[in-house]
Amino acid sequence: MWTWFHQLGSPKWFYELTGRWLPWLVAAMSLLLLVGIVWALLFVPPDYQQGNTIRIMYIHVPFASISLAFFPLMAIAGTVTLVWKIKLADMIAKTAAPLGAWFTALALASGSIWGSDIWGTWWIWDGRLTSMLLQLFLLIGVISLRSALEDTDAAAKACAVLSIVGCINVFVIKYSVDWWNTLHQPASPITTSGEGPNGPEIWVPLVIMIFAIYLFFAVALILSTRNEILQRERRAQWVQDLVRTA
Amino acid sequence: MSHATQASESTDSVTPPPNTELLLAARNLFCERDDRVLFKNLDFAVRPGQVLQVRGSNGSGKTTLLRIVCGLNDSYEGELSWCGEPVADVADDFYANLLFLGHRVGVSKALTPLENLRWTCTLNSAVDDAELLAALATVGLRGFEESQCFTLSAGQQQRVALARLLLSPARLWVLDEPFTTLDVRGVTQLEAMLHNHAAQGGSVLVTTHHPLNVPDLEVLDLG
Amino acid sequence: MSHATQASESTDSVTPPPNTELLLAARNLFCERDDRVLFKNLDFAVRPGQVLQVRGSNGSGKTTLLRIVCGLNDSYEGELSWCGEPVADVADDFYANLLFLGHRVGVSKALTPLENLRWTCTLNSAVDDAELLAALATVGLRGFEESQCFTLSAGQQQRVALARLLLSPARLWVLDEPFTTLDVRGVTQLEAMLHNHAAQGGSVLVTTHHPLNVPDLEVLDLG
Amino acid sequence: MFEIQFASLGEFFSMGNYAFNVWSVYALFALFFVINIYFPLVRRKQILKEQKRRLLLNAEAEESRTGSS
Amino acid sequence: MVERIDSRPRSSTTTTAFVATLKRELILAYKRKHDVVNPFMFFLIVATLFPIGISPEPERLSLIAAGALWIAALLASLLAMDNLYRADYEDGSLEQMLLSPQPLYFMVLAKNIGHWLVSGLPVVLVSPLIAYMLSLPEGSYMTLFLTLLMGTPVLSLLGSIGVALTVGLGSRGLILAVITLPMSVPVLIAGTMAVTETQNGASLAGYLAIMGALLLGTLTLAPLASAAALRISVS
Amino acid sequence: MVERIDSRPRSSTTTTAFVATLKRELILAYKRKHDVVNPFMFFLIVATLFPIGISPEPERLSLIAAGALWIAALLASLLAMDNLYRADYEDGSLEQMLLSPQPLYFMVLAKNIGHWLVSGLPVVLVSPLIAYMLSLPEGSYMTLFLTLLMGTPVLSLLGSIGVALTVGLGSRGLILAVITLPMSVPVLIAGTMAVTETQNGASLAGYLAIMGALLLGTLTLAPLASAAALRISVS
Ligand code: HEM
Ligand SMILES: Nc1ncnc2c1ncn2[C@@H]1O[C@H](COP(=O)(O)OP(=O)(O)OP(=O)(O)O)[C@@H](O)[C@H]1O
Ligand SMILES: Nc1ncnc2c1ncn2[C@@H]1O[C@H](COP(=O)(O)OP(=O)(O)OP(=O)(O)O)[C@@H](O)[C@H]1O
Ligand SMILES: [Mg+2]
Ligand SMILES: [Mg+2]
Repeated sequence: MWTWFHQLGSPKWFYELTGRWLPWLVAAMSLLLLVGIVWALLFVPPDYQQGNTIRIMYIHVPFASISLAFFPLMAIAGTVTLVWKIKLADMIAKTAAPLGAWFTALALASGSIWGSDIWGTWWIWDGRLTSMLLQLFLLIGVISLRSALEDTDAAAKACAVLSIVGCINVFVIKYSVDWWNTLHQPASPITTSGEGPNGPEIWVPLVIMIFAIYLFFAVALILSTRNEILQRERRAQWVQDLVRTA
Repeated sequence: MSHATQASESTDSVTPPPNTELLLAARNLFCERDDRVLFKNLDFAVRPGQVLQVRGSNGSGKTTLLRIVCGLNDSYEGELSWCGEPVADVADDFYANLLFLGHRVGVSKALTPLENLRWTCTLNSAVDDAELLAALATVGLRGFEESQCFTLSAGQQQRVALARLLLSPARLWVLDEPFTTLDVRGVTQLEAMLHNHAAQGGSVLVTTHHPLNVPDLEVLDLG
Repeated sequence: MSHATQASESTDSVTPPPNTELLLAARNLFCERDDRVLFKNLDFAVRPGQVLQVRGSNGSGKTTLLRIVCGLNDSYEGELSWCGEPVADVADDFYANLLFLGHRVGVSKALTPLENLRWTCTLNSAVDDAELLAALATVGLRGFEESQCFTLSAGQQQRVALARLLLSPARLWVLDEPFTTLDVRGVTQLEAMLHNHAAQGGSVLVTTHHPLNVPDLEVLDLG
Repeated sequence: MFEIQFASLGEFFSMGNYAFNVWSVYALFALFFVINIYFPLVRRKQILKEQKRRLLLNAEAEESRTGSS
Repeated sequence: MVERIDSRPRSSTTTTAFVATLKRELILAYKRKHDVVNPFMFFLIVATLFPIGISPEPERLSLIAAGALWIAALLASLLAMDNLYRADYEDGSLEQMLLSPQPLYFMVLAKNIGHWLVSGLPVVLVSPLIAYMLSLPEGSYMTLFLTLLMGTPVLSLLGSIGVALTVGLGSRGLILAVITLPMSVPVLIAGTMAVTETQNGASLAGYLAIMGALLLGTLTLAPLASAAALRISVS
Repeated sequence: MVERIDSRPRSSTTTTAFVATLKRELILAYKRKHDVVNPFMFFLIVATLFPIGISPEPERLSLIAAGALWIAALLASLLAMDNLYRADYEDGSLEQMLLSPQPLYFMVLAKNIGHWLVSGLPVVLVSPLIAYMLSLPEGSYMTLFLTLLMGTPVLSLLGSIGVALTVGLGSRGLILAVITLPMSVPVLIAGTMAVTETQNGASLAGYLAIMGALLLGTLTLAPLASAAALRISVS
């Protein structure tokens, strides 16, 4: 039974499968992105309070919500690495960390540009922002640990442990930071901004963008993971064949 | 330097006589570091009463092999068994019967030889101070029992670690270059200790670059 | 083990023949650590063309003596002279002509053998990369020039340090147990290097516990 | 629902005086896109090239070894 | 004489191994007295940086006192961690610990406890003095003391995971901080909020319950993670 | 073949040794990229501890911003120091440096400069961002940036003496902190005063002159002290 599981986790299998999927994924992503962005930029009515800055939401919200998925993803991959020693899981975890840092950074940047008008400042120590910032630090910690440990195997396992511990921590941090912030401050504009008119002309493009960014996430992850596979499996026969024909 | 595919002299797959029941057996070991195959299809076995010297040029993978045997390195493929069972299944018994001394011998510089020995021994078996002192005296550290180890010379620090050999109930000793920095008398003494352990039914897996003067020595050559 | 008061064979205070002009001379050295006298009234001298082995049991003070000679330890009494002048007066010339390899050989784990060698050599003399690569190949590290040193085996790291012997213009080599962790071929090669250096008029001060196969070896026994 | 919210291209670019905010976010997104989609593709080409060279070198080394011995 | 000294092996138990490891930790601390004195001194010095760097006026100080104390304690605990496994790693003692038949969990726990006793406890004990120097409002002393008492072990236990992960690295100090500090934020929040909110009349018990939960959680889970991390670092 | 490779010794000069050492330092930093990233990250993280631990309100933050930034920079510089000589001590490279015929002063200076370039400079460069996040009053940015630019090398040079003194000890991090932090207090005072006083209308030039004097003084004297300390530590 585990042989099946291992086969499922074999880099070759993943490489071939994603090779078949990629064109479709890329096509779907491009289409949705195109539709979403055009819609968001051209057709969405300006918000009665925020005016055209509402268009930032279509970048910000997808990125902010997806960036919360990275630690759970890395923790699951880490568990698989530690328990079943499946290399593919670590390759995914390895590429997920920097990608997650980019997602988080973009969520922070777009949020802070959005907020610069509403709050009149680029940055406030609001609960959600702070916990997002701390998540970015934790992700950079994982990347830093990975780059510091030279041995691939040791790095894989160490990062797996750190991701699992970090995943628990992300929740504790989020909880505690919200708690910390709500006692100090009135509710942040993030939560109040949901009060405006909320018709489908607002949320349909948002849903499209969320799907588009999810696809984007999948494509980016798959592309880097495939590179990682090519590098780590460079001595496998199938990679050598592939290189020769490429 | 690489590609060593020798089987040791001790893997006779004909039915072994009852007294040579295998203590440790490795089958089909394969290890690769940085694209260089250190060994492949490596089989060897250690019987009670055997001293097995692992030999090979620098970088041939002796240290790596020893650490694999001890479970300190898991970047290998193949099977390791202890008394006939896979090591993973009998880990408790295996570690209770294993004594490993690596390049870094496990002697804290800030502690005295006595304190060092007391702790490392307690990890495996109960010992009392009289025994510890006797062991330290045997390895030539009388008078240094209470000096902090960083004041000792390289050879004396090595001797602190070797004192454990006199106290441990472990059946399998795995020693990585235990002779470095020992003076001539120390070398003779350690050779006697190895022989003695084998004579009492224990086994030794040892690496060294120097000819080893131990009766019935067997050699595993990594090339 | 302690109390070593021998004078070496090489201190002939009769008028020396002109070609044996002394490179390094120690007079009346005395060293005590933790109330234990390691050596006293110790005299010895090193001529050009001489290989002098310092011998003694563990803890007899060999490392201490070598570090004193190099100026890395100043808890001693007595005089050290270089080409007839007190070392302190000719420090520049002395250090320009000294090559010391201690227990810790000065190989950075994070750098590659090439980078390591490039830096250590530049501290003393100008060298170019072709020479460095040739030296590394000579000590058997071809193919490892660009691996980081922490991936190398113990013996290979030692060899990185030994490559300096091929590049240095220093006349006096002071080597503390350079043979540890070297394999048999490495030992032969290093012995040849020592002999070669002496033959070209250099001198070597070396400690080791193993019999040294070098022609015209002289021995300083610390007991 | 599908009516363009801007009367002119100029108005579109000025985004009701939020040009900087809106466009910089979309620019960041574009940058991000390049970094995470385009760079991996470039890197892939690079990897394949490197490995091809390595394979050739290895094959040559192998040949010279068998040839000389 | 090279006979084995004792031929009847009496195997050790987990308890003896735990006690021996704890004892060893304390002996080591006793030998290197600076290990005990330093976290303490560091705490003092960092705490004095606040009046120097920010403001010496008691009114302004009293506003930042709780935060400053907690930040200083956090940093002191972090810096002290560096010693926890490093020397053992370098001289090979850690390998011996891993090869012991006794469960690593308890030995890690023993080391953690020993380490907190010599590095965390002194900081907690001296904290009221520093609190006075930083003009912490009267009435917050007890809260500060109790939360530090329960919070610093959590910091140690979390830090232990970070050190265990990085023990094989050359330059640990900072990477350790980068890994550990974000994880310590919840403790910092709970600690400082306890102080400020009880000043505003909130009851202490709730905060202590949270601290207690954090402590129990890390006490059971963190040594597991540390043990796993040590195995990874050594191999 | 065991012949010496080259029989015509061309001796190296102080300049080549200086350049080689500086280069080596930079290569080492490049290999261990985290050495560059971490001081920087540490600075960021410690800076975020202040709003969390003390107060997230911009008005209160702006009062402590300058002090918090300086304290964070001080600690980041201090922690980064740990790597300066330790690895070289442990693998014996330091002995080789001492035994070189070239003056130790210049090699120490090269190491210090290399180290500041990879650990101090990034902190200085990112400081305006953090200053914004901590609501530093407008108009103080330039002062902060310039004083940090001149102050962090002083901190590095002073720290270097501390590391050199403690390099042979087991637990460096803390003992180093205890030695170095008190020495760094003048820099902290000058730096924070420059920021607060220029807010009150004082001229920047005077403070820069003080900083410049501190920098020049340490640049010439500190490597001397470090070199002497290294000699002591190694023997
Ligand atoms: C640096 C600044 C900001 C950061 C780091 C940030 C971060 C986040 C995060 C983490 C989410 C959660 C996504 C989810 O739970 O699915 C989110 C959602 C959201 N943010 Fe932001 N945000 C920032 C600024 C803003 C600003 C200024 C606004 C608008 C005024 C805003 C509006 C929203 C909205 C409407 C959502 C989705 C609704 C919801 O999930 O509650 N954000 N943001
Ligand atoms: N820092 C120190 N403080 C006190 N005593 C010391 C110190 N260093 C060395 N000693 C003492 O000096 C003696 C000689 O040490 P040294 O290292 O010179 O011996 P050695 O001859 O090199 O031995 P080995 O063959 O084991 O290398 C030791 O017994 C030790 O007790
Ligand atoms: N962490 C590592 N990463 C990559 N390669 C490694 C690592 N450790 C060891 N190696 C490689 O494995 C080879 C064997 O090393 P090992 O230490 O086992 O040799 P050894 O036989 O013990 O040599 P020596 O006689 O010098 O001690 C080395 O050549 C080295 O290149
Ligand atoms: Mg070895
Ligand atoms: Mg010695």
